[in-house]
Amino acid sequence: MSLHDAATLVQDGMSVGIGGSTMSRTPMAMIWELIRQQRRHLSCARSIVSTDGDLLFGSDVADEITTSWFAQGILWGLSKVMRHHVETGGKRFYEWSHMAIGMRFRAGGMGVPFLPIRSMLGSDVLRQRPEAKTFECPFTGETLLLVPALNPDVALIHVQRCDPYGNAQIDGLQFMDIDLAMAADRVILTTERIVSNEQIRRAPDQTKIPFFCVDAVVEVPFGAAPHECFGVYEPMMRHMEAYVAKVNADPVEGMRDYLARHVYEPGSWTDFLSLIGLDELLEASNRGRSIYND
Amino acid sequence: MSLHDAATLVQDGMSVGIGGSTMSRTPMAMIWELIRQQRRHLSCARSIVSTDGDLLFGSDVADEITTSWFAQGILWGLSKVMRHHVETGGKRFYEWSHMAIGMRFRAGGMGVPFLPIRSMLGSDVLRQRPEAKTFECPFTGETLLLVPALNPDVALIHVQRCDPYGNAQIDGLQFMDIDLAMAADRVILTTERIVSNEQIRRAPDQTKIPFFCVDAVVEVPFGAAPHECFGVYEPMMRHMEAYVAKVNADPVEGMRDYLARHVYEPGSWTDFLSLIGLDELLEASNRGRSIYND
Amino acid sequence: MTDVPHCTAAEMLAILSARQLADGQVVFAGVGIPLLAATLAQRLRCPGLTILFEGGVIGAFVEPGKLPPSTNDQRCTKRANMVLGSADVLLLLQRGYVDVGFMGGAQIDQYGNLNSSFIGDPAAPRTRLPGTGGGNDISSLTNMIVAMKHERRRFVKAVDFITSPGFIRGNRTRAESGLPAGGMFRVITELAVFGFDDESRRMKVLALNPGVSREQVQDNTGFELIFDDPLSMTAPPTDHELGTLRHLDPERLFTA
Amino acid sequence: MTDVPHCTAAEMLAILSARQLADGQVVFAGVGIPLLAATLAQRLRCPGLTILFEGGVIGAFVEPGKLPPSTNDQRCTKRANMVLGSADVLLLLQRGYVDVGFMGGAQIDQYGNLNSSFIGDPAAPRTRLPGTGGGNDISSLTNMIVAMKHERRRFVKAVDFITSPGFIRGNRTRAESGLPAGGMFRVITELAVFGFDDESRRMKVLALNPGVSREQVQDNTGFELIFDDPLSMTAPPTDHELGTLRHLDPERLFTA
Repeated sequence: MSLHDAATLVQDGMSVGIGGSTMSRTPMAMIWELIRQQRRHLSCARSIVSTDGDLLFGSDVADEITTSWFAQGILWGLSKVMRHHVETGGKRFYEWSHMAIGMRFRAGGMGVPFLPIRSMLGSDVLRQRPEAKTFECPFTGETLLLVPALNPDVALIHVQRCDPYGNAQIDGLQFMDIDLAMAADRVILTTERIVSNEQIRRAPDQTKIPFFCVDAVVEVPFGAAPHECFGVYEPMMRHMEAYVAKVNADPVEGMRDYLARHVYEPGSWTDFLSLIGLDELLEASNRGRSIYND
Repeated sequence: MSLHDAATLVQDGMSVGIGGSTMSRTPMAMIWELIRQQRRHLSCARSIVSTDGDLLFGSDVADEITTSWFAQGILWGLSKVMRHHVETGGKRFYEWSHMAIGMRFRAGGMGVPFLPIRSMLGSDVLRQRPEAKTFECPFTGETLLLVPALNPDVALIHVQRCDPYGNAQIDGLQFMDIDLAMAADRVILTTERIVSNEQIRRAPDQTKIPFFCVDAVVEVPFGAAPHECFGVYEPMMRHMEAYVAKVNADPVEGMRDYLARHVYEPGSWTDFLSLIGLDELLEASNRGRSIYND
Repeated sequence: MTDVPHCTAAEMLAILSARQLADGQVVFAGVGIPLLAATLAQRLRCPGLTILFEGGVIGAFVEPGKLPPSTNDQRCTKRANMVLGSADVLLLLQRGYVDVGFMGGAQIDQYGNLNSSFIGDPAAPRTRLPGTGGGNDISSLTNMIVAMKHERRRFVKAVDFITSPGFIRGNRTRAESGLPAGGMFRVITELAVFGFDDESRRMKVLALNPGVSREQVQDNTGFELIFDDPLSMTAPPTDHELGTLRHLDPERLFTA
Repeated sequence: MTDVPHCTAAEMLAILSARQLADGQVVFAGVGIPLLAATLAQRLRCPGLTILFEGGVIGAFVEPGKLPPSTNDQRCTKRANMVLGSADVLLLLQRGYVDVGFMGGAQIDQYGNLNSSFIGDPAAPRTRLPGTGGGNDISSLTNMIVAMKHERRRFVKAVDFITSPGFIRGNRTRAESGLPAGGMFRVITELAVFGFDDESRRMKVLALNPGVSREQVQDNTGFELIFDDPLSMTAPPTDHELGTLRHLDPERLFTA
């Protein structure tokens, strides 16, 4: 399936769970395609949001983002794009603790309406989230917090490899992707490569997402660029730095310019990759693969 | 550490979680050692109990077993040993659904007092378990069941390999062992082999149990015999069949005889393996490794 | 029992059960006849049947002649699509990813409730049976097919103990017990194929096995059966079905 | 700030923070100074320090010159003991396997509450900060060390918003909020090392950094400090500490 066709599974107004975390295994190609298709009013959720959130707000694709942390990355401080859209009141950033986000996806994936946790209690993070319920444990009498299941309409997840049916193998850090895949009503996988079902069956204990969760599979090499994909490439930091400098200098015009040149103008994802540049792609790949060098 | 020394971590009257399931990755060497040390009044819990339960009841090591299914194996029908000890009233078999056992270990491993599930409702299995609580969901109004956390005093788990600190890698079927390891207050690992920490660090995404859960590591080749250990050996069916024939013919005298000859008399675990016989060990190994042949 | 002498009762069960499965389904299969029948269906008509096992297996593809002695053995994982924790494979039922559960049964009643726990009073049982295993979870959370021997003592008006819930006491009592989804779909025996009445949820004969009469079924059943009208007659096992089955289980591990 | 001119404020923070860790501990470290300080402790005195990262890493052993730009990057996993889901690594805190959490801070108050969410009214914030990440979970569930810049606007009487709870409003209010375990243990700045009074739970100066006066600390703090009696003086960074630190972060990614 093409990026274009897979993206049509995401409809205006849907809730969308996003795999990976911060700058890792972000389904950037699919987000890029949703921006090109001018999807609107999405309600997104992700463990930790980085420049993917900038793009979703800056392009007006998402109205709200549920996450525990939203900045471009620790190296660049606050996201001026997030600040602009949230502080001026147009967009909403719903904050939960990181574990709460995880347990919300996990409850969704387990098919139960909530899970109990012991954090967020006593904090103002909880005061902002009346949808979580403080609860006296009937077994111990302790105070616990029940966080509601989060079952996105669709999840976007990028993996190292999967078969044509969607049996996906994820190397290294899984983040919350397995729970997210189980929780979402539909899953769109982008993958560095599509392998045969025979290959999947040779190492079934490496399979992390079963095909029956998955509704679309798109092969997109460098599909997480300019973020990293474990064991394949590290983040493309020169591109990231140029991006951050541009959008933090002017969250509106800088973003408009970035979207025009890097999202709308390229004819294809490969054309976008060309803008990052082969030298940076090769460097990032070299660093990415180095995790297996020793 | 030796089997003997590790077994001293298990004290009379403790609750003991047992890893593996049915005839797979059962920590048989550790159970064998506990019988030899004449441990008493244990309260054991396991996902599915096979001949390990026979031995625990027949040797008078355990007073009660919490599980979802207790027989020697589907091939042999009911366990006459279990029937004898439960029906005459001396021993207790507490039945939960398989998922309920799993969620009880998981709650214990997550550090919460309970988890919600949707099974057991409406059944007489639930009527026998007043310690589970039917609950009206504050989010959806549905009826759910809250099952209490199960945190054994000690868990016995057999793995394919771990390092001297207890970082353990499990191949193939994990059963409930990861949750059990997190849930138990102490963990005794038996392992087919001890590998270096360097080797563990080469493939950290294969590590399933972190060392800080683990209190003792014992290298015991064929430590699950006569049951199977994924990728290493399949069950030793001739020994199993002879065992079942003996104990089902007379659950008291047959068991007494088996324990005398196979548990008390051997000078070591290796001596016990000799009673299984090298031919059967080699056959079982050949079948066990065959999972990787294609 | 049947007019097909070249076929044991267990083989008949396996073949008729396999016919109940459809290509593309996700089926959660217990050990014994269910495992064998699901594998048979996979080889005969349903290459896209996804078989789940309680040990933690998705997309099993069991090798002929290497049937696993339990669904927790490594043989269950050979050429599978995915291996996961055994609680996690059960959670797939709770999340709604499983189309059908498929188990054996020791004792069943008119509402499709199964007992595999106690014969007699649970406080002082005449027989302590092995217990539920995953059976309670599977029957609580999805649509069930049960394959079992047809004997009057096994087909009772009310089971001594509801281990795996069918329709509880009929009508809407299952949903009222907190089980809104699933329920007993089919029971397969060496005599007939059964469904359940849409309203009363009582057991109903849908089709008689070859050479079996209504009376024979009723006489071997401890409660009054409903008979579908018109009542179907099941086609006998074909040589292809039987041959494939025997290829899968040449040692008659599950079809003795 | 200090009398040790060869050392930046960030380097001082990293070195003094590293000294707070003990061999054999399990420490949950955030990105930046905490990651660097924990790694420094591991190389200097604590080879058996187990470092956890939020991305899902146990037993990290970060390579010199290859500091990860977040705790979710692959570099965090190099030579680690275990990689697991990011919710699961947080659950280790809830289960009680973690001895100490270690984070940076943007704003802290006299009871050790941290704010990384809002400056101003949350309904119409002057500044929307990045949010809690794992900070709320870590500070809710274990003993905390915080390393942060010492500025009067960052050390306030009461934070605008409690993102990561310290002792809430002091005394027993933390436990009464449903947080029986953990709490703020140490705060490290370029000026001093702080603990918290056992009863009131107010912030207390335990030791002054080299060349720093009581007045200097109080003047840079927006609430009244308690001073330990006797008050200790922290030993200056050694060349070995500083050399090892610079070897780890030669590009000054976190120590600029």
